[in-house]
Amino acid sequence: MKLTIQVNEGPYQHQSADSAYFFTKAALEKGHKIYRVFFYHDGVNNGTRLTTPPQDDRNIVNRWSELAKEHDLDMVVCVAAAQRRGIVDDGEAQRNGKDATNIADGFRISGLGQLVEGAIQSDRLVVFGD
Amino acid sequence: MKLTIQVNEGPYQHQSADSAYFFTKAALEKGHKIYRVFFYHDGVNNGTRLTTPPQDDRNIVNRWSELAKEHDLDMVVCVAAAQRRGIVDDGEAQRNGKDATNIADGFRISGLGQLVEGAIQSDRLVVFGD
Amino acid sequence: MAMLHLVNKSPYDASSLETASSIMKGDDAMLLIEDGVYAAVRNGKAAASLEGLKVSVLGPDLAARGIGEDKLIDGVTVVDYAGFVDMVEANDKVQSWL
Amino acid sequence: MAMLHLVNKSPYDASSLETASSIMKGDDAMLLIEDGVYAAVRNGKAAASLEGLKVSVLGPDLAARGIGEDKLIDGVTVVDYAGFVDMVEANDKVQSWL
Amino acid sequence: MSEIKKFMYVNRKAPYGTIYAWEALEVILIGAAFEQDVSLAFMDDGVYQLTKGQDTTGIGMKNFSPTYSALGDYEITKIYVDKESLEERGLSLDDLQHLVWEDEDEDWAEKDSIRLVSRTELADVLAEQDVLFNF
Amino acid sequence: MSEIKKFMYVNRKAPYGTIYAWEALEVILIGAAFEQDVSLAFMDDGVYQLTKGQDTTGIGMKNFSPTYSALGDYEITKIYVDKESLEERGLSLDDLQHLVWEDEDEDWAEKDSIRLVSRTELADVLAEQDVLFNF
Repeated sequence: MKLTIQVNEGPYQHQSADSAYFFTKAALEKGHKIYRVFFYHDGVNNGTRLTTPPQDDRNIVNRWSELAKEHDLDMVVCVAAAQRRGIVDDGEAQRNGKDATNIADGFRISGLGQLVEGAIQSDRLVVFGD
Repeated sequence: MKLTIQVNEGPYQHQSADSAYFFTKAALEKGHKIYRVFFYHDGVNNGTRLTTPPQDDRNIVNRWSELAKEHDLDMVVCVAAAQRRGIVDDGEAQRNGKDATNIADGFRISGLGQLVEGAIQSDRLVVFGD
Repeated sequence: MAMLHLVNKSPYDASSLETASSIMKGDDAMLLIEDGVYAAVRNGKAAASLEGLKVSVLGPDLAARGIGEDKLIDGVTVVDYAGFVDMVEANDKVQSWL
Repeated sequence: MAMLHLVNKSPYDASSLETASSIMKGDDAMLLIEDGVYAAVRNGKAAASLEGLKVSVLGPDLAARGIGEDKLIDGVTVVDYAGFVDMVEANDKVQSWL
Repeated sequence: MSEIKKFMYVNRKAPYGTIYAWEALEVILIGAAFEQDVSLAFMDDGVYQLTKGQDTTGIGMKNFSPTYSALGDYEITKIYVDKESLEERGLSLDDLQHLVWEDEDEDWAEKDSIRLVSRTELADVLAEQDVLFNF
Repeated sequence: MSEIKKFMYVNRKAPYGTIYAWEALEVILIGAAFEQDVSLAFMDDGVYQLTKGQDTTGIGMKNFSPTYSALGDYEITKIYVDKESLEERGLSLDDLQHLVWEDEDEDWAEKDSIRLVSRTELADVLAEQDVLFNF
């Protein structure tokens, strides 16, 4: 089946960010197609490359980046949610006059339409949040 | 009285980040002393300068920065929580090999001891969170 | 050693109001803020948990949610942020039931 | 048109389990994940809400919380993440009771 | 894939305490452009989103409640409100905004958008959907 | 300001579902260096933090439950557990870790750290404190 995954919470604060990752990974391992992973609400914070978790802890952001690379995942960070919370790529930095970017490898910033379109194109929408 | 304020949630997702601001402002207006504002858990995300909220919405980060400037507030972002969530100043960037910083004016990154010391030195600890 | 109990969650979604009521003692005060204000609506099921307790509600949070003060149970005081600060001062310590 | 109900909150802190049970119909399935797994502990008060429902629990979340499978109410199935994916496939749609 | 899907937005959170209600509305408004068969459900604390007379000046947030009355213009005309959630909270339909839409097929007659349903009826409505958006 | 304060950490959240339990422990451990009069309370879902046999390999998170048994070494010896919270959840003391501390004044005799209290007794303990940390 074809899936769109929605992630509503940022890394470390709620387990839902972890659950989304393990579910996505398991779906891929079973041969399902991930049409898109959409990061909404605080979920956009999964897309920052500036985290430095403790040595003995998992690296949530890198885990997503690696999974995306391996499986050519489309990982979309909602632009409206990202602007509120400070997730920035080159284009956003330029548009909003920011002097730095923080987006991680494999994530792209785009509109909410990508979530709706994902829900239309996929067989299932699965939401992880709090 | 002397107060330490703890902020547990990031901007926009939970009202507690707003409540903490309005409470702090009201306390200052009544002539109380704010010994420290301590940002913990997702609260550290209040300290990013990369947010661009919609024109018709409040700017939570700037509001804190301005209040801090006006009243010489000590606004501390917990270093352990900040590392997990990607809030970075120059020192942290250097230490952790990050190629960008995102900390906003008026915030400084320091240890959890600052929260405990704040609780010892203050007459009241007031926690805003979820 | 009176204590201020801060409740910021809807009593219909979270257990914090119930816990706060079970811990409150004689001189303690409760302040409902954010989604916690819904507890004080007169005809709501949760109102019963407030019986016999000294309860205040944060006015700005009430107004934002479209709840008129005439809808509140009797005996509840409405305060603004300055009143919130006064309550923190009037009690020896604060427990936020997060 | 069977539906998968995902519950990820403790039934002792949040209302989502209760709501999910009230919406569940004949063929629907419920999967307890994260703090939702506590609902399936045999002697807990919340276990009653699961009576008569088709309920599964995510094993990794159960183990993390130190709850042995012998502590669960009868009839509950323990699945891993692969089983979670199968449940999503076996039902027509998913409702996450956030 | 060009078939029309039955989209249901399930709203269960109070406004302002968290951003979910507002960010749900943002999805709903953008989703309207995709011309699916859209319904909204308000249950549990979600019913609070529709209260009349919201005034956010004291908390410095944008009052987004007027947006609900614009939903009719986006051809969102099926708004289910859970009766039991209202009653438990001491509210009635009178406490909610009066949401309407204009029926093109009946000379733009104004019709009620809100459908007050029991929990059982709501379960039936949810069962009929293709996709559930959860807030 | 060098007087010793009565510090109480109130733990009300389950572990792993959110980070609060773990980040609370981080404060508790660092706070121990400040030599205040420290107590911990576990109530509501907080009692789940102390369960035996936690195994987080399947969720990729660090298992922080062994840290609780180190609290005695930090001279944290007063750990209040709310009896009603345990019972409601179908748990008993047997399901929790056995936490102990060694009493220097009694030739390092091993003593129980956990004090099982009723809700009323817990209210009394909270009332005696100077500062409450809320998690």
